[in-house]
Amino acid sequence: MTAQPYRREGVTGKTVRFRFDGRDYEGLEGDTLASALLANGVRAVASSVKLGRPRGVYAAGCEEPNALVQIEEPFPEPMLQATTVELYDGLVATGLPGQGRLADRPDPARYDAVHAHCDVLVVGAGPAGIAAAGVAARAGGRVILADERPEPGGSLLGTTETLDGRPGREWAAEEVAALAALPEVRVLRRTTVVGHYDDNYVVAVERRTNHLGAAAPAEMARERVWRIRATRVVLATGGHERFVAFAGNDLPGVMLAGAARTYANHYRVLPGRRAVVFTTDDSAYAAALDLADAGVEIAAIADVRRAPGEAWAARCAERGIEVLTGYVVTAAKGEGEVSSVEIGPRGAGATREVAADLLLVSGGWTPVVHLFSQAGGTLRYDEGLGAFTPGETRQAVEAAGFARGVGGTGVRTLRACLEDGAEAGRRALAAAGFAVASGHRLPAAEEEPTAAPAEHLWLVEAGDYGTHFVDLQRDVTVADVLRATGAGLTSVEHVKRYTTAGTAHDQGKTSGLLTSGVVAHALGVDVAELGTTTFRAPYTPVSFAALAGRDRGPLHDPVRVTAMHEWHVARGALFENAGQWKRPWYYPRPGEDMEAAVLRECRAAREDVAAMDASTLGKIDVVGPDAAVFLDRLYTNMMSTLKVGSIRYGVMCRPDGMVFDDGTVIRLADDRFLVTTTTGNAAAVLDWMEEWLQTEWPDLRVHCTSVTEQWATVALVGPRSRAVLARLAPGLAVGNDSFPFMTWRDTEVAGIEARVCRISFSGELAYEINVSSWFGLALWEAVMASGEVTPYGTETMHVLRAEKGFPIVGQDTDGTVTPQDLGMEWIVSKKKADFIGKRSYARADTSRPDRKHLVGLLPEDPGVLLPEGAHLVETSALPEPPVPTLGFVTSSYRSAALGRTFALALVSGGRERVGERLYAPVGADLVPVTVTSHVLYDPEGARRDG
Amino acid sequence: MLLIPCPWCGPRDEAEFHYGGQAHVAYPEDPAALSDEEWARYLFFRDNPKGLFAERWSHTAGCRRWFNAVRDTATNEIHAVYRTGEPRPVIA
Amino acid sequence: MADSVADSVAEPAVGRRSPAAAFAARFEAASAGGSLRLAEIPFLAQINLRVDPKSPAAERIGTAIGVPLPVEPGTTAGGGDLEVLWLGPDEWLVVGPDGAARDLVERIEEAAAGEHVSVVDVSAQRTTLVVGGERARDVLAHGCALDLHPRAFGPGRCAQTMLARAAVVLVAGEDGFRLLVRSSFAAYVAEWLLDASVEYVAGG
Amino acid sequence: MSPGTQGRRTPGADLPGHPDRLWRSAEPKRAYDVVIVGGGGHGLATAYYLAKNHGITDVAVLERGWLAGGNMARNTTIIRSNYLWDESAGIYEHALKLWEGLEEDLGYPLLFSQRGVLNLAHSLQDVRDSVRRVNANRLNGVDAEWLTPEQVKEVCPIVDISPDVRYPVLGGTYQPRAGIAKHDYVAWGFAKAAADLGVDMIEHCEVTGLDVRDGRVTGVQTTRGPIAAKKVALAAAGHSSVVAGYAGVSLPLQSHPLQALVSELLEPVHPTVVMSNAVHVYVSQAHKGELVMGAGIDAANSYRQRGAFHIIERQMSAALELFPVFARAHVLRTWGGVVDVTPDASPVVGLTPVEDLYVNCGWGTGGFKATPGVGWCYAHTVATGEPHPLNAPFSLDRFTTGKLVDEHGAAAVAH
Repeated sequence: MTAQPYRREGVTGKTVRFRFDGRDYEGLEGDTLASALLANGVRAVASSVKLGRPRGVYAAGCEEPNALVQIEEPFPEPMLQATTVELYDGLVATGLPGQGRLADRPDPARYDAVHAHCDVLVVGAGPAGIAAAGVAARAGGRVILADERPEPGGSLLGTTETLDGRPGREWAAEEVAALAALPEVRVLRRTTVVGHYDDNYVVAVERRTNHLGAAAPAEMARERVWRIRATRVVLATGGHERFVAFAGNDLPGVMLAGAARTYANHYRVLPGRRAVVFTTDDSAYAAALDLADAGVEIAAIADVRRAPGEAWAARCAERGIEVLTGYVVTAAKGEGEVSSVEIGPRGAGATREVAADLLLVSGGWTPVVHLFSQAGGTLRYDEGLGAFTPGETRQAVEAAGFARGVGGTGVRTLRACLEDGAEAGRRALAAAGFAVASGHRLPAAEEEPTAAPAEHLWLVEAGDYGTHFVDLQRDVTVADVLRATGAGLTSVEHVKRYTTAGTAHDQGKTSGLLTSGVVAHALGVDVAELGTTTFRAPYTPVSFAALAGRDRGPLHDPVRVTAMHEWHVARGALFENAGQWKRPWYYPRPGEDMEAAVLRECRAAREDVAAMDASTLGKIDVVGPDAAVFLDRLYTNMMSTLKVGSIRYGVMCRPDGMVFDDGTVIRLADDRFLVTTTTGNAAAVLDWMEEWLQTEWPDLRVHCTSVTEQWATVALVGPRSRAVLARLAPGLAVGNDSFPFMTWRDTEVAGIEARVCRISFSGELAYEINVSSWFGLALWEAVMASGEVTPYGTETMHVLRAEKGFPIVGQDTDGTVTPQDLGMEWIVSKKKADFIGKRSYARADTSRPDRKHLVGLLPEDPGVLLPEGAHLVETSALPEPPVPTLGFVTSSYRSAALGRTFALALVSGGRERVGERLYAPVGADLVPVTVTSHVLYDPEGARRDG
Repeated sequence: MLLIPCPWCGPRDEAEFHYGGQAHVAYPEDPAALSDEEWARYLFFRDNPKGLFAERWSHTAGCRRWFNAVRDTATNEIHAVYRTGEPRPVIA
Repeated sequence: MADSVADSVAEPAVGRRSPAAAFAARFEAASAGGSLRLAEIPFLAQINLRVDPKSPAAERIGTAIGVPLPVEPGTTAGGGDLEVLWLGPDEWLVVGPDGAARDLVERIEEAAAGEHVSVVDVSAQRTTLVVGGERARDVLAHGCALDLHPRAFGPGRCAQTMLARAAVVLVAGEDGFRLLVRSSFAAYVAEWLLDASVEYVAGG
Repeated sequence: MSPGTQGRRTPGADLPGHPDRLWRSAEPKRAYDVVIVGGGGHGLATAYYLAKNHGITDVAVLERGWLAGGNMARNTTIIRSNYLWDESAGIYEHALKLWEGLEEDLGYPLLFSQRGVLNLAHSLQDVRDSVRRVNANRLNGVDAEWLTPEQVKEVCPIVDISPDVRYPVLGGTYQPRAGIAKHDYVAWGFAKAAADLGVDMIEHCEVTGLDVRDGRVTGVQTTRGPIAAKKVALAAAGHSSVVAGYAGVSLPLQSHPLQALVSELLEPVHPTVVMSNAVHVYVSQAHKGELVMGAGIDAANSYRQRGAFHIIERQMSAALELFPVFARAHVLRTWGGVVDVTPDASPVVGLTPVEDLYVNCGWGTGGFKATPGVGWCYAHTVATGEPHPLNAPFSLDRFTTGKLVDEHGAAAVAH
């Protein structure tokens, strides 16, 4: 291990040890992986995706196109930019050849999300952002200031500028600390605003523990998604420097001038020893001078302009730095990294080669308008800047500082940015409804030289454009762009897709405008007219896990349970997901498989007594003088004729006539009904009722209230159910005459106030006992106490009802089935003038005789169980496809009561086919089956009275 | 995530609402009197403009009231909300 | 009116179990640090009331229970041991102490005097969870999109909204928030709250 | 080269390039035999088959933006034919058969990869519906298998099939011939082939009106002037309602944003395509290595090519339930398209009440896979004035008769 040869002299700090590409290095606390690699003289960090060319650090932030790394330890993470990875002890990383690698083990980290609200959200804690936040916060606004870096300051971090006579970064740190101390201000560090959605819904991602490495506390979310709703947004997002397309502009050692300046000033690292500077504006001069101060020899400045800023030229002259005006870099040269730079007059003329290990490039600065564009804002081309700047938007958002192109020359001026930020903060807070006093004091900035106009140069002309890179990460060159335009493509979007420019990890932050410029150059049109590609969220890549947050595992979707759930769990029930509910599926005894358990449970229900937790059924209290009229309109059958004390089964359809839900309706009073729904449709039916009441029939005096969880329900089934109930409810006359089928009684069961309904979904004598769900477990335990009642689950319930031909909505129907198809002509009222769905039965297709009908199927071999979902055909041998299907099996079971297998199926013209033999292709076989009525068990209904 | 101003509860996140499609489509007075074409029109055909659209929303996670909104489907800007039964406001 | 669905049950001494009963110990542990308080308040009486706010019945009901029905959306009104939560423009939840449901239903129905109202005992439909302490807002903000700042949602405010994936009635009090959670969702919400609290509890 | 980067694979190196000549954006002529409104995949395929199968080459494809810049450029490129109903299987299987010879036919590398598509089942009803669909597919000659969770794991080892997740994988259907292709290449392949046969590609030409005289369409109004046409074929996807409205034709469509996203380039981990309608995830790994994922549609109508963020969050939590290894992959880019959805989740392809005006729309979230099939059938319909037998079931009048082809009810295969 060597000392850090490129670290500036006299720098001290806490040493951090890391490993890169299999070698151990040391860096300093505060480094990024990129700055630490540079400090150690590592030039080639990664290799390019298509051409395999070596690539080095090009930038100093999230715009980095080249230095892509794979994190190996503490936990594998694919493709990060070395420029945004904060260094920590124990970091192990490798350079990437274009593809990252996922971990092969589960990520142990925690991720979460949080909602936040503010009057003003300021994005970016550079000079403009801090000024904006300062004005808004001190006037009492609720302010969120978010910045992607570990420390505030933005562009100040890379310069040697002073404010109020001290280094700009110190001012930034103190001012932001002061703001953070205000009660209504939240400062989010390491937080990138990645998306700007409708109505100022702004999404940011905070990286909370990455920089701690293995020391990250497990209970702390590694990344946090901030879902911010802001009254106003100020985008103080600054700018990204762009480069110029010339030969070899991808070689390690070529670097954006502003980035080099940041490495020298902020990270105290020299990105090289001897540099050539290639610029199109004044900004690179400051970089050159700072680097010279830091000890980098500036071999020459090639300025494409004839007239650079005079003050800058003078300062260079003072230091003996050669400034070549009207010059361009024609090539960066070297084996694997820059060793010399070829420069020459623009256009034509003798070139010369200058020895250098560093080539600083500034092709101008592009305002970061991603979020503004995402917010739906238009962009306009600014001639002075040579870039697109924010235009109009309907959202309450504005850009400030360099993000707005302040200055208009492409060179950021500190004082203008501070003032612009303060103005934006004032406007934003006033628009949010605050009275804002003027007179916020801004720190004093040094006098800055007046910038000379920039010249917008996209590419250095040459004969061969094979190494004039436009998108470094996607290995797209000017030659590729020319090939695309040569193929006939005239839109930037097409060229992007033809070449893949702008689609990489950096999403074209440095290359987007350059691509437009080169395309415009190739087509001979104006960049302004050509436009740019669309800016899409996220601004920087976001981990999948951060987006998933805590909605994982058991919290992925609510698990809904009944009051009796603990009992089912304790009894070893297996559960079925029924929507969000967990319902007991069956209760296997030791050694039993599902088939044995279900046959046993069925037998108990048919021959003895069994009970099911039916609490999940939806229950809706429908009350009002017009309740009966209302239900008559919703159900296909008549509900207004139902007597108080009685119960009726009903079917609801959609206006298209297809079955939507079914259940029972209990009449509690003249003006009061209790409606039950299927488990899955409880919410949908309540919404359905409210929709019709509120939007179509506001004249009906009806109120609906969900009472699904008010009640716990036990279905007590079987010939001995009456005896069990009689014992539990001594006050209830349980005889068939005093408590007939399809009636209900209020009573006490096991000492608990209860409503008992005599209804049956199995054809057996059965009761549903309803109690307050607080007593659900108590009731269940009382029912089970004697040990004579067999608990059963949904599978047995399905078998029992199928034996009776009762359909299950969603299993025996699929949204294309009418009540008539189900053999329920009897439930479709002929008397009512209208009900929802009625008109549709007169349509051509709903009256076809060959519609699919619900029928029973008996496999000729009574031991053969048809798969649910098997289809039916007419012939005993399959012809070549396509073979028309006659229908399919919706339910299929082994029946203890029938002593054989059976199925329900929807079969074309099925009721006319009863007695016919059909065939079900199952695997390679054709299983012969006989069509029967769908009611297979006790068709006379002899058992329901016990 | 739109911020939808419920006429009762005030602005709430879109996720609290259920969308109900085009507003002011009344259930026919007498469906039996309609031709199949007219009935099909009621069942399946709804306006789908690019621009201002009067539509229904229900604040299902809040007050459970249905109401109408005029929204620009090209920009998602909500120009007005109004209660069921009220006429569609004129948007300049 | 014949017997009401609403009739609350009698109060046998044993056998009642509240939906979040199994979480009592974990709530207590999470509350030990002092920065957060999680608890269930079981068995509160809750009556869902639907009535036209402009009707004489609405006024009579307010008088009968001693609390005028709050008509400003998202507000609560209290009096004695009762609190009335605005749920919708013609819908309220009357919350009272354990055991008060039957009496409340009777008083309200009597006051309605045959006018079209809906009075439903929903005491067991939802249970009440307390989220209090200085980190209460932080915990809720992980799953609640409402602005819970005291300026926007201070004491006296209530809202039906979502907490993570569950519908809740959220009530702001002087000492924190109460969440009225559907019974079948109680375990989910409890697990969610405990999970959301991990960082705050660990950090003290 | 540095020691760290030498000798490594360059994963982008083996991708095919594009031809040096694609098409030249044409100036509109005053009149055409056929004007196709919409230069997306369907419009381009229709133009190609009009020229190739029917010898009709006096055709203009009008595109309001850049060619194939709508849903064709925004979809997740899944190709399969395992639809539930016979009518759907007919047209999608026809398309899949064309896909199998399309690279050769167009002379363009489409990166068509028959890596199979898995549709996962997460509930007992999902299982029933899936088995029903597999059996229907087999009768229709569509390759389909039902896989147990263990077999799912064999096909795609990164799927979490443990029973402990919230909605465990109970199995899945698998169509081995299904797969993906590169959407831009497909569009450009059709565009180049059609242009080579004489079709005019007219970009940045928005149709602003349809000329209808005596119940017959006679031409279109555009931002680049009027263009007369003997026949006009609409293929405008999400904007179909708007364009058809110019001729007074209403369509049973609602337009919604649909989102998709990609990750960074990753080493191969995902060998097939996995779709899970129950939890709204569909994901594949494209040729360069990026994960391509689709999300659900926004509930509300909108023509903004931008969806809401919570849809992405929801989708991602579902995706990580299935694929825990994706945790630290990154979303590079999300985008949205505008899809036109019909009441039965099946398309409308055929004649309209206006003579010589044809419509092809309502493909919702599933239009890409149908591209060659519908191009073929729609070209037949336009050329002959009669629906091709494969698109006849998808006529507008099914909404009147009630003979819908409901593809979201039982099979939940909306994508």
